[in-house]
Amino acid sequence: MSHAAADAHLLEPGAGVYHKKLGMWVFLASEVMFFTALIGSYIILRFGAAESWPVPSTVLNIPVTALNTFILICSSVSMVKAYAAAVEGDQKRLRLWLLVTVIGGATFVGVQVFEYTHLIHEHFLPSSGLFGSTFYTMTGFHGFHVSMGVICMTWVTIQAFRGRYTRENYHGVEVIGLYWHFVDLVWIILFTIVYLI
Amino acid sequence: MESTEHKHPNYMAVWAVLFVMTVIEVGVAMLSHIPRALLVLVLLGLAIWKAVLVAMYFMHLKFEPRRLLFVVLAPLPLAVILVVIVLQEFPG
Amino acid sequence: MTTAAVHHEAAAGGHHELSFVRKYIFSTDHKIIGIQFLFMSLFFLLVGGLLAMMMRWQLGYPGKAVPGGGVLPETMASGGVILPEFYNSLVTMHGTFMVFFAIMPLLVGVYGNYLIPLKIGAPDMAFPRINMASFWIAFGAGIIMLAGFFATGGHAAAGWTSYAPLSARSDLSGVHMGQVLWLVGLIVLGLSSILGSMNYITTVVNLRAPGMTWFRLPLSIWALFITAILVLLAMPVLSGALIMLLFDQTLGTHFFDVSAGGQPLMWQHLFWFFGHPEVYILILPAMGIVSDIIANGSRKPIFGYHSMVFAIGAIAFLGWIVWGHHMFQSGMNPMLGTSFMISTMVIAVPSAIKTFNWMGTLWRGNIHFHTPMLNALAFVSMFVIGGLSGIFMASTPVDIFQHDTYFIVAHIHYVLFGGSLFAIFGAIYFWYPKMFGRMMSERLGKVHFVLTFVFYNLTFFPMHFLGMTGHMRRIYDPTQYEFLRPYQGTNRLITVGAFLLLASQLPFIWNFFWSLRKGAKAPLNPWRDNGLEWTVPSPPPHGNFATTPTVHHGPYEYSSPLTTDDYLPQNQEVRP
Amino acid sequence: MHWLPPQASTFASEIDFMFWVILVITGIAFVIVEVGLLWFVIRYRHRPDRRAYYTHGSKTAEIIWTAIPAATVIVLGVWSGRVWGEIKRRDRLPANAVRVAIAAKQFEWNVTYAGADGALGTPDDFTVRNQLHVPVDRPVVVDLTAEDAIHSFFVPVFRLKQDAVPGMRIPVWFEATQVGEYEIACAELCGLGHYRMRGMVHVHTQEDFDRWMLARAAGGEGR
Repeated sequence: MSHAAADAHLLEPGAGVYHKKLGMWVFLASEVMFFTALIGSYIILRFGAAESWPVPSTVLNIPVTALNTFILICSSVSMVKAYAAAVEGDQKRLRLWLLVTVIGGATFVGVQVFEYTHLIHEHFLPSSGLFGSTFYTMTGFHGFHVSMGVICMTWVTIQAFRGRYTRENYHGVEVIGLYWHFVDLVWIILFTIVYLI
Repeated sequence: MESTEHKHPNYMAVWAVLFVMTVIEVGVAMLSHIPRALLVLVLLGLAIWKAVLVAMYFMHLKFEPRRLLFVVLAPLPLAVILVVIVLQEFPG
Repeated sequence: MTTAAVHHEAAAGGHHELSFVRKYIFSTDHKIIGIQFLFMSLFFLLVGGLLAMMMRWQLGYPGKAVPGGGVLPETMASGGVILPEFYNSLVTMHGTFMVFFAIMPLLVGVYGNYLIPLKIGAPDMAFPRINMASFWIAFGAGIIMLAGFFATGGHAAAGWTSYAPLSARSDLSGVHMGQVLWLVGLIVLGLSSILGSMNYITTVVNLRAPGMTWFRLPLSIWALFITAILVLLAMPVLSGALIMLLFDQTLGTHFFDVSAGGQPLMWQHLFWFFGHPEVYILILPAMGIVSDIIANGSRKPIFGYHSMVFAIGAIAFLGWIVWGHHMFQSGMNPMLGTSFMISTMVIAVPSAIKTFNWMGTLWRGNIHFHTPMLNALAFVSMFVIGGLSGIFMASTPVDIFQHDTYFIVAHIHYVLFGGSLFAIFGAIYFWYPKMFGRMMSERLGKVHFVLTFVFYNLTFFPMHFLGMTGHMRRIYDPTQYEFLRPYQGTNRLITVGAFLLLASQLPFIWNFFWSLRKGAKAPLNPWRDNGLEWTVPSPPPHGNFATTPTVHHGPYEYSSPLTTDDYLPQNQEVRP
Repeated sequence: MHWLPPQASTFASEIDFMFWVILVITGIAFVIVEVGLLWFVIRYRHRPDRRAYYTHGSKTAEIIWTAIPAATVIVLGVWSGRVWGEIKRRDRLPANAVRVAIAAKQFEWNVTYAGADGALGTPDDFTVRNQLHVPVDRPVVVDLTAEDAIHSFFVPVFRLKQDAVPGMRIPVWFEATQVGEYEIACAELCGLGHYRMRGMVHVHTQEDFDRWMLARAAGGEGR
């Protein structure tokens, strides 16, 4: 089977986007439901239960996390800049922005580890009531997603340095970007409902 | 192909808006004297607005075929159904 | 086309020779992966069946040693007599294996993989490597699940629904490691299912051959597509719930722990929010496959194709708002119960539509009784019983009495065995020649069918009567209760039926393995079917189609006036 | 052989009646489908000279067999909702009922009676294991709780079943109509001894019940 024949029906029926992008969006739909289970349980346990909930700022360090939020948003911007560079075929800027993104993501995870160590040191554990349970489960799984993202992003960056992505072939960058922004988006929600409310 | 269909939006402007909104959020959260219901409403509103900005511009949903929007929106009603119905169960 | 380089993984892998390992073990070919799923899930079907036999023995002959039970370790059976703790593990693992490792992979893993690309005219799945990963992840999950039997404290014993807090606290169930392995196994399986369904959805949306419009898709593909959506959105909710339960069990979190404000009922809500769509995941593909086989066997277009599609869609949509009907007696707010009851009643309608449309297909047909058709007919007649018995439990007041009795056990088995499993047998007979290039023996197939049909009914029909007496499910020894003692004869009858039912599978096993080597060579289109899969050699080569087919017709153009033959393949152009 | 157990509560006959009505309705549907299937399968079996009738369906037929089941299930639904509300709605518990509390735990039912003052939560309450004593022809409200796992309070002759959930207090009521002794079963898998979590309901005449209550409240056996 020739590639031309395979490509012919790529664009005929279908969603009008290429496979990997559609696949990633479909996967993200699934991720929405995963976080719905975790965040939904948090909402149910916190707002449905009669027991009082500790004020988050008395337990958690809001300024540090606000800074961390800022770092993650910045890495989202650098990601989208990398994508724009890839589309334009600008190899130098592509590599630069990807590197910035990887560093941003790694920093976020690092700060989270620091935050966890600090909290555990202060005896705030997953077993510390419903707040501890939900806090560590939600932020932990978000952190896990960021870590996975950093690993994949590192791989994409290495590929970029090898010159894999061109003006014609930027799909890898776009698809990992979608995942990255999604993880950012989840954090935006988590930061608000876990730390601020 | 797809890349030429739209010009890149001004990503730095989006970033600036996100930054300002985060600052506002933290600021609002630190105000202690506003009613709690209002606080929750404002914070949630800001968070959702930020999330929509990220989806629309960074994930360029705004520039994708309309059909893709179905994929993205499909889980949202389910999420709402789940949480709202189970909350009926435990009216705190 | 400038993006060709990126897409080459979706196209055929080319003609170069692959090593044995790449070709049959770590294969990215959807057909090999489908066959791998077939062997794995048939194995788990057998395991689940054997577990059921031990349960049945204990129920029919409580306190008597299982024949050959001496080989079981003392922690499971004392002198061959099953212990209550092992019985609870049997209950749990029979359900878990059958639902997650037999029926679900048989329908979605095997036929989703095998049929989707072939029937839509695609060279392979959209993501062949993810497809391979999805099989091996499921395989790993199966190993983890089996490992639980060897864990100290025995395997998980809180039922396949694992209601918290019994499943969350090892001091209540006496099981810790087994429960942890159960949870991890299901989380891993969930990942496999999510990756698989992502692949199916992308493939069906993006890889249909030219002319294969949405309303020319065979119903089997429609059903598998909708099922993939259900898996995609339901499975992660289960994963989330399982993770919380795992943390309760291992990290000391309090999600379902009342003493710290946790909510045991939240587990049930999350579980059934997944669990009800799961019920449709287990039956929709079977309905699709049966629709294909019935149209073929009747040599007639399916009756009301569009309403069949809309019925699948309606079931899938309504399936999200009926989960509470598993929880009528759970302590859930009774007002919520009423709304769940109404939506449950409504969901009976699309099932009724489908049944009548199958009958409409048979009406004025020219019915051939090949083994797949016999199994498909059994599906319709047995699914009707399962569907109708559902109405008893849907009616909230009747459910007060019937809930958690053998009535529900009968109901679930009429749907999952009488429904799904007969469809699976039909599918195996129907697509075996495509998969292996040889026919299965029709005579043995009919013997297998008749025996299975008879003993299946002998086993499960009397369970309705037991349910009427109030016989609880999941009890180790029914003779503990005075009100159940008069019905012990019925229990024994069911046990005899169950053993005969297992024995009836011997002709199938023989037929399956014997035909692999000795079966008659399959002709190109043995069932004279319209599907695109029959336009290529059996088994099809890597890449499936030599040239991408163009589709000209819907899938069920049997006995069409356009041709003198009684079938019209989807890719065959007819010039008037 | 009688399959449904004897009826010993006010709503047992109503539930059984619904059961039979649904059995008749589903029975008719069952016969129509199975006889139809069998008839078509025999009548239209393959014959060498036969050609199937080429049709894609009939709107009229489909509307009919959508509308009839839809109407039937909706009627059943509305009827069920009414009966369900009578039995299980927590804001419609009968007044002047005898109140007892049952705490389920692995693997027993602990029944707490109000004692002489007729009120629960007072010092003269007393608890009896696995024995529920109630007067005949008077509504009884049971406050159901669980101490460890989820259990399910099931009295077949009353057609009553309700899960007992840790952390929840769920009221259920019944009114016994027959004096006698009946079994209580646990209907929700609750662990190792689930199968032997058995109790008894003793339905007395009002006089017998009062006598029993006085004897126990005075500190008789079984405290």
